Formats: sequence, structure tokens, C-alpha cells
Amino acid sequence: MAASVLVPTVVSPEVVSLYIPAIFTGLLVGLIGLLAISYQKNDLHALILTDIVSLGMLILVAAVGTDLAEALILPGLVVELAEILAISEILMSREMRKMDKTVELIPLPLSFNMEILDTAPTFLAIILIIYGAFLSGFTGGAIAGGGILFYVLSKMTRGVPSNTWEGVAGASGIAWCLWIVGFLIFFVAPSYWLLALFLAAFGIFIKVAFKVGLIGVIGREEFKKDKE
Amino acid sequence: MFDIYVCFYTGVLLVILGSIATAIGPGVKDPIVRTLNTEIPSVGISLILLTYNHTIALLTFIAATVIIMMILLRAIVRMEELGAEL
Amino acid sequence: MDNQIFYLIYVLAFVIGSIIGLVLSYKKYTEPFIRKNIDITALAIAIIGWLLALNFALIPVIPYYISITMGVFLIAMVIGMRPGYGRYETVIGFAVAGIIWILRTVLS
Amino acid sequence: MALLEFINITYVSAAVVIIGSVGIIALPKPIDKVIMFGLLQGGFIGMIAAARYLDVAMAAAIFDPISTVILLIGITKLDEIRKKKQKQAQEEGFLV
Amino acid sequence: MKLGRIWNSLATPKNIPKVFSIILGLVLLAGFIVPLTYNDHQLYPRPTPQLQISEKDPLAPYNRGGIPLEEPGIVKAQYPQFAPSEGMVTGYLSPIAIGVSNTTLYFGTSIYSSPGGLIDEILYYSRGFDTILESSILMMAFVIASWVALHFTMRRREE
Amino acid sequence: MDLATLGGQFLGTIPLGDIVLYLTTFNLFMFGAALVFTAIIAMSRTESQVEAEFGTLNEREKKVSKDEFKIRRFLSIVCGLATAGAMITGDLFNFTLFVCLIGIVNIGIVAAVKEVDVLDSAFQYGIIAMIATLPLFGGAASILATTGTISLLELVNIPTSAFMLFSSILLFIGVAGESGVAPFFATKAEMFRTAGSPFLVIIHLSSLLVIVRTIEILLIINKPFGV
Amino acid sequence: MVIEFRIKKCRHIITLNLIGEKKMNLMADILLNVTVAFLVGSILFGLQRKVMARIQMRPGPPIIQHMLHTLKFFIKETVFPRTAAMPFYVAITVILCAIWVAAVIIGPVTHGPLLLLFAIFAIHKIVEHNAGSSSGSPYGKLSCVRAVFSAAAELPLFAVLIIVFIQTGTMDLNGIIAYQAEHGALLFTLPLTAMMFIALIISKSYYYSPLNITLARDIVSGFETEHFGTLRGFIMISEAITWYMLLWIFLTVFLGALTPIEYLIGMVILTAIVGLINAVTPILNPNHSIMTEVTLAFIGIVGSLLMIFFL
Repeated sequence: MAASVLVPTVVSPEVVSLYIPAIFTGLLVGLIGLLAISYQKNDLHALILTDIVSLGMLILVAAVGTDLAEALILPGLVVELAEILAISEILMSREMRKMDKTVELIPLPLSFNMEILDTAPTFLAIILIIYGAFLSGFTGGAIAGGGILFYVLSKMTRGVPSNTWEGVAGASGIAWCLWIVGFLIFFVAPSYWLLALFLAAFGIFIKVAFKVGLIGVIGREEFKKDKE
Repeated sequence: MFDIYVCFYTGVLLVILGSIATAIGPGVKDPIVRTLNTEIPSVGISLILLTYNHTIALLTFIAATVIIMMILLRAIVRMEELGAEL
Repeated sequence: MDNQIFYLIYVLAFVIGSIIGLVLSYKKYTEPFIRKNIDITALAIAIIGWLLALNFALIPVIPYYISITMGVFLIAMVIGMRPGYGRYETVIGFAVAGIIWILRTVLS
Repeated sequence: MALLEFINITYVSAAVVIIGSVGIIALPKPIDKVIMFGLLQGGFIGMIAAARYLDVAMAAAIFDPISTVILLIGITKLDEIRKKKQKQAQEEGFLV
Repeated sequence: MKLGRIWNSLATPKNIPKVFSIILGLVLLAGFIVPLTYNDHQLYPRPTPQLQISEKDPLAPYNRGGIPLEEPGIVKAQYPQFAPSEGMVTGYLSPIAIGVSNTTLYFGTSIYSSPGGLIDEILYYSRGFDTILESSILMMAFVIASWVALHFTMRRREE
Repeated sequence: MDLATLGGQFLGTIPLGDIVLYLTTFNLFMFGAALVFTAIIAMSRTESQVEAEFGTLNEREKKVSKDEFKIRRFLSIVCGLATAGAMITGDLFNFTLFVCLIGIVNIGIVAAVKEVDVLDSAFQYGIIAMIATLPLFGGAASILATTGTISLLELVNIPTSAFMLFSSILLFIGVAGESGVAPFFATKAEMFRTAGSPFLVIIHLSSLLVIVRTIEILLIINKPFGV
Repeated sequence: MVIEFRIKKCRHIITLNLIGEKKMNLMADILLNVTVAFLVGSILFGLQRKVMARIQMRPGPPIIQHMLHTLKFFIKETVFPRTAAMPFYVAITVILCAIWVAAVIIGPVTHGPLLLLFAIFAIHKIVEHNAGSSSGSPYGKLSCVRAVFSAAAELPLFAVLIIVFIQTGTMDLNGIIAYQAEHGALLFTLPLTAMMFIALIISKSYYYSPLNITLARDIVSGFETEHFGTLRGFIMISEAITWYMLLWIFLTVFLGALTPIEYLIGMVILTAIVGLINAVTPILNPNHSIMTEVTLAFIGIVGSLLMIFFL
């Protein structure tokens, strides 16, 4: 295969020609999101609309169209995901404190039972986790995490002892350490790069997957109160 | 067979249309409608990523969108349940 | 560097002078400022001080930094007196020394 | 046959995607929106298939039902809460 | 006094996101006027979209050459002198990945998401520090969210 | 122009692949300051607020509870380290990531409290921080697009164009949003009314130091005098 | 003549040292400058009080009152509040002292980069903040919240920095002085920038400043309320140095190379002006104070940029 097919010296003209429309789209989307935020009156809506604004950011980064740009999209995505999670949690905590005692503390049971919830989850979750394990890294972590999340969400058992939670969180902390070690090996002893690569890829996979799975644990508390 | 321009401009159209719909579309007073409408620009972005062949980013993005949607839905349901006026 | 040391000495002289002036004036005047008459001692100190500080060139026997230090010290003694006291003395002293300085620079 | 040239997978998927999105915007009820959302996702998967990245298409296809299910659960739950609230409001109204 | 009232409203937390978004919106509007320039001599350039897949490359769209574990792939990094084994990760394929690439033409993305490959090269090797940061961001967000969830939002009945 | 014009003597670089950290007198001073503050925070206790109760003779003591203290101290240390990192990094994207980390950790430090007002301002600040990711990453990406590099050591030699100016303004707004300076300070000031002094100081420290550093970066990118 | 002889001898020894050991020289230089900064700074504060008192038709305290105050605190008992955040509460005074000694080293001693001085201002802000919050006192807390509020006052600071940089093309103090020797004082080319800096100086002045909300007297002594004894002494020493350094930076950046006497005269004049302003203006509400500064900064920035590019 020709080297130019593998890696060209300059960015291809198609990408260059798409740059200006892409940037304009990004700016426009950002603008729409910002305008909407500036006249909304509700904090929850502000949270949803910030999602749009960060989509604008993704376009701006993607428009560069190089491998580097792709590597930069991943942090952008991660930051977006992380912040939405943290902020929504704060919002809920704030509202619960504001409402204080008057709220009905036990949430409503979900009375319907869909067929899809009984059969699909296990199968889909297994596929996703296996595929995620094959991919590893951020991508794999997100995919496997999505699988775990979905499984947990639609399973019938309920009640999360906080020990379990802390245990899973601890495991992902260890994975994070593994991953840092992998990174260090890359720079200290480049000859062991293969080991480093595997540590890095799987460390981050386990970490992301477990963390995402934890969201499912939060979610289960919400949706499956009826099946005691 | 695959026309990157078609893909790109469909993506652009979806993104702009979707974000306008999210901002001022019909019935967006209801947060769940707003959340559903954010799915349109996110598919648009996916198309743009596909155009640039950012496929790994695309894969991550698809997974992340689902997670974000789940977080948002959880927040919405919880807020409704609390009866928060905001 | 030397210059800076001299300035440090001047500042220190000023500080010590004002502390001494303050202490002495509290000894001398036991009431707050009411009288508007001029204190002759303070006037003398002020005039000497300002003369030394501004017109050190007139006394070539003493090195300039010593005369300035002395001058600043004496000035500070008057300025640093109890609130209200020593204002007229300072102004007169400055005026006398200033006139002499002007005369000296203009004439020479 | 200029018209037939437009019937290839890219154009068809683009059309499906656009129809889906317009449907999501235009239909008022959340459940209907979810159905149109399925259409949108279908078109999107078609688009990826046209670009011949089958693994990505596969992942997207797996996540498609997941997001639908999540949306459905959320909507049903929300509906119930709203109904119950209305009921409460009515009862209170009777009392008043 | 009107100015005073404006100043006061700027001190209300609820208004700040709105003010911020208006200011940012105005700046973004300026972006439509500024002449955009794109330098096509970028770091880590990639081939034309769809080129590799059209060439029936089983590793499309991330094939950057190189023989696994022997010869580094082609990577245009900023400071090659600081990265002695640059390109080696790009060329590496795990055994499963090799198996998959022999079976089908259309699984390049999955192959290159698994350990080894271009994104790993950038994420873990040349820009590894960025990856540490982004995963730290993720971790911090989860720490915050799970802490808040564990202590406030999930323990409703105890309070 | 070179880096020494801005920050005094150039002391050296720490290469980590493509990300090259560099040290000038200025960067070193800020780095040291951030680390010193972090070290002190790591070993200090929190203060407690004693307030007189209205209508009675009692007093009420507001204290930081044990588990709250733990998480907040952990997040403060992370924030301090991130600030220190942001002071010496020589890569634009790396810098934006540090700023993001600081932003999210700042939200976290106040998210652990119980006062509704404080939680409200934390939420508003969080919204701003999220919006600010658009200009922050967008600005960095635009600079990458228009110059072909995001290493500050290279950017210093590239002449400024209008688009670079625009991107750097975006970057500045992004940093201002993430770190909450004027005129967006109000959300932040409200957060400081709660107890837990050593942890609150790191929020303030990080934002001020990051802003000072951003000024340096903006001058590096824009070069009012050409190359 | 004995005295003269001795001093000459001393001078001789000192000059020998200057030539002989550079390090010794630097240490002596730092010590000397710090001492001068402290003494002059505190006398200037005294002067400011005097000026204000005269305007308000009071006799006012003696001119060395501030310094006596400072020294007094060193012989008072040091107590620590039970509510304080412990190592921090003490460390903060040390940090405050350390950064301003560093500022003297960067400024008058080595003529280092201006950017570094501004970094020190930023850290000063943080110290202010934390000295307030670490004690647990409600007054300190209010001062701390206001310190965060007044972070907006850093805006003119950075604007000054950038505008001076745009005009002169350097951040080095030596470079700025050289530029002014060639092109004339910046005070006349950038009057609006100088105005912004004056606003900053006012906002940092100690007694009854309209803009200094962290030390406003409605919250007792602001962040210093709960610092007693030696700790307070250290804070006051640092404040004197701060004041000296602010004026020094203003004079150096806007007037160029000056002899020590000129510096002194300039500082006295500036202090008198600030005293005048402080005496005749009311203390603003925190919010308004900040927005005043921001507005001034806005006028200053836009005006200066217009002047640079269109004049």
C-alpha cells in the first residue's frame, strides 16, 4: 500500500474544504444553546441546554480533522459526561434540601412490566461487556460500562449496600493506579512499552467501565422500587 | 458510493435543526421533550464525526450519549417526584 | 549600595527622632493642644535641623551624611511631637532653611 | 435515470434520518417521539453501514434498543408521577 | 440609581450563567466575521476520509503502516526526539486483533481500539499526560457524584 | 520574542512525549506557591464558625463533619496539584485540561456542604463551567487548526493572525468561566460563606493563579510585537 | 573626626565586601531594601492618617503612629482562637511576609519581570482571603467573602500589565525603565492606565479607603480581626512593605528611573493624594466598590488601547 494512503504529508483537501462550514456549524450550535440558556428560567432546563453547548465544542474540535483532533475529542467527551453527572447530582441534592420534609420520601413504584426488560438485558449486556473488553481503553470502558449500567437498570433485585458501592469504587481506584504505572513505564523504560500499553489500556477500561456501572447502581435505586 | 459531503451536510442540518428544536421547539417547556430533542443534534454530531472518520471517537460518543441521557432522565424524574418548581 | 545605606540611616534617624520627640513632648505638655504660642526650644531645634538637612554644603567640616542624619533626627523630633504641637515650628524652620537654600543656590 | 441514482444507501439513510428528526420535533407526545427516535437511529445506522464501518454500526445497533428502553422507562415513570399528582390535586380540590 | 441596580443584579448567582452565556454568545458572533484560516501542515495528519476503506484495507481507517513489534509506523509527532519508541504502538496488533483482521475487512475501528494502534499511540505515548488528566477529571466527577449520591440523594429515609 | 521576555530567566524543560513542561522564574514561583499552599492545606484542620443564636443566649457552632472533611481535603489536594501543574505546562491542550480539572474539583469542594444557598451557587458555577468547555476546548482547537501546533514553545515563534486573536479570546473566556473571575465572581463568592476555610482557599488560589498564567499564555499566543 | 574616620573605615569594609563577595552583597542588599521598605511604608501610612486627620480638622496621631503600633504588637501576648484552622492560621502570616519580601527582592533589588510582581499580588489576595476565613470569626469570614468578591479588582491589574507590555514590548523592569529613558515617562503616554493603577492603589490603601472592602471598618478590622500579638505584628509589617512596593511599582513603571530622593518625594505625594481621596469619599458597598473598579478598568482599558493604536 502506498505511503500516501497511510499517512499523507498534508491534510487532505476535502477536510480543508469542510473546515469553514464545520466551524460555522459549531459556532451556530453554541450560539443557539447559549441564547436558549440566557432566556430560560429553569435550572433543570439550563442543565439540558448545556449539553447542546458542549456538542458545539465537539464540532469545533472534530473540524481539525487529524488524528490529534480525534485524540482531543475523547477528553472533551469525558469532561462533558463527568460534569453533567456531578452537576445533576448537586442539583438534586439542592432541591432535596430545599424541599426538606414536605416531600414524599418513598418514590412511586413502577407498575408496568415490559417484556423487553426481562429478556433483552442479560443478552445485550453480555455482548456489550465482551465487546468492551475487546476494545479496552476509554471506548471499551464506555461501552462495557453502558452494558453494566443497562443490566443493573433493568434487573429486578434492589437495595444497594453501600459496602458494595465502595468495593467497586475501590477496585476502579486500583485500576487507576495500574494505569498510572503503565504510563510511567512508557516514559521510564520505553523498551517495556508492550506491557505498559496493556496496563494502560486495561486499567482505564476497568476504571471507566466500573465507574459507569456505578451510575446504574444509582439509577436502580430510582426505577425499581417495587420489586422488594 | 458513500458521499462524505452528503453525510456531512446531513449532520450539519440535523445539528442545527436539533439545537433550534431543543431551544425553542414545540413543547420544550416539558424537560423530557427537551431531552429527547437533544438526541437529534447528538446524532448530527455522530454523522459529522463519521465524515471525518473519527470512528473511535464516534464509538465512545454513542456510548456516552446513552449515559448522559440516562443521567438527565434520572434528574428529571427525581425533580418531578420532588415536585420541584425550580 | 552606599547610598542606600545612608538612606536607611536617615530613615532610622527619622524614626528614632520622632519617638524621642514624642516622648519628650508628652513629658513637657501634659494637656492636649490648646495653646497657639510657639515653643522656642522646638523652634530652635527645627531651624537647626532643617538647616543641617538642606544646607549641609555650608558646613564642609562634617561629612554630608552625618549632617543630614543629624538634621533629619532634629526635624523628626519636632515633627514627631504630640499631636498639634510642633507644626508652626516645623513650618518656620523649613521656611528659614528654604530661604537660605534658595539664596545659596541662586547666589552661587 | 437520474432519479434512481438517488436511491443508494447514503441518500436513503439521510432521508430517513431527516424524516426521523422532523418527526421527533413535530410530534407532541413523548411516546411518539420515541418511535420517531427509532427511525432516526435506523437512518444513522444505515449511514454508518454506508461508510462500511460495520463494527461501529454494530455497536450503534446495540445501543439503539438500550436508549429506547431507558427513554421508555423514564417516560412511563414520569407519566405515572404526573397522573398521581393530578389526582392529588383533584382530591385536594374536592376538599377545598 | 440604575447603575447600582445593574451592579446588584450581577451579584445574584442565578443570573450569572445568563450573563456569561450572553457575553460568550457575542464573542461567538464575532467568529462569523473573523477570517478563518486553516493550516494544512498539521500534526498527525490522516488520509482522506474513506480512502483506506475504499482500498479494502482491513485496518481502515487507522492503518498507519509499520510491522508489529519490528518496525514503527509513520507518525508525525511534534517532538520525535522526546519519544524514542514512537510509532511502535501504532504498528502493534494483539493476537485477537490479528485474527479479526484476517477474517473481515470492516472491523478496523475495533482492532485499533484494542490495545495498540494509533489512538493509543497518541493517548498513552506522545500525549500520555493529557490522558492522565482526562481520566482524573472523570474520576473526580465520579467521586463527587457518588459522594453526593451516597450521602444525600440516596439516603433519604434516614434523615 | 521568546519566553524569557515574559517570565524572566528560562530555566529548562521537562519533556513528557509531545507535552513539554517548561520552567521560567515566573512559572517556578507560581508552581512553588501552589505546592506550598497545597502542603499546608493537607495538614491543617478546618475552622469552626460560632454564631450567636437569635432570641436565646445559646450559641451554635458550625463544624465540618468528619467524612465531609475527608472528601473535601482530598479534592483540595487534587485541586492544588492541578493548579501547580497548570502553572508549568507548556502545552495548550494540557493547560485546558488542567483548568477543567480545577473547575470540576472546585464544584466538588463545595458540593459536600449542606447549605441550600451554597449548593445553589455551586450548581450555577457548575453550569458556567460546563458552558465554558465550549470556548476552552474550542479556542485550543482553533489555535491548533490555524497554526498546526499546540505547544507553547512552538507557538511563540508563529506570527499572530486575526483568527488566533479570536481563538485566544475564546480561550480567555473559557478560563474565566471555569475559574469564575470577574464579572462572574458572584457565584463563587457565595460559596465562601460556608465553613471549611483551608479548602475554600484553594478554590480562590487556583482561580487567581490560573488567571495570571492565562495572561502569560495569551501574550505568548498573541505577541503584540510580532516575532 | 573619630566618628568620620570610623565610618570611613566601615565604608571601606563594606565596599570591600561588595567587590569580594557577590552573594554577601545580595543578601545585604535584600536586608537593606526590606528594612527601608518597612520603615518608609509605615511612615507613609502615618502620613496618610495625618493628612486625613488634617482634612477632617483633627490634630491626628503622630506620624510614626503606625510603626509604633506595629512594634507594640510584638510585645503583646499572642493568643489563638479556639475556632481557628490551626497550622494555617499561623502559616498565613508567614506566607504574607514571605511574598512581600520576595516582592522586594524582585522589585528594587533585582529588577526582575513585572509579571512576577503581579503574581505576588494575586497571592496577596489569597492570603487576605484566608487570613479572614481561617480564624472562624464572622468578621473575618465576611472579609474573606469580600476578598473573593474583590478578585474583580485584579482586572485593572492585569490590564495595566498588558497595556504596559503592549506599549513597551517588555515585561522586564529594566527594559521598561530603559524604554522610558528613551521615549519619556509612561505616565504621559498612558494616563488612563496610570489612573487604573491609582484606583488599585486606593483599593489597597489601609485607612478608610472607599474601595478597600476587605479592611472596611464596618467589619471591624476585616481579615485581621482575629490575629493578635506577634501574628498581627507580622501582618502589619507586611502591609507596610506592600504599600511601599505598590508605590514603588507605580513610580517605576510610570515614571522610569528615579533617585531614592525622588522616589521618596513621589511616594509622599501619592500617599497624600490617597489620604485626600480617602478622607473625602464615603466607603462604598462591596458590590458597588467592585463594579466601580471594573467600570474604571473598562474605561481605562478601552481608552488606553485606543490611545495606543490611534494616536
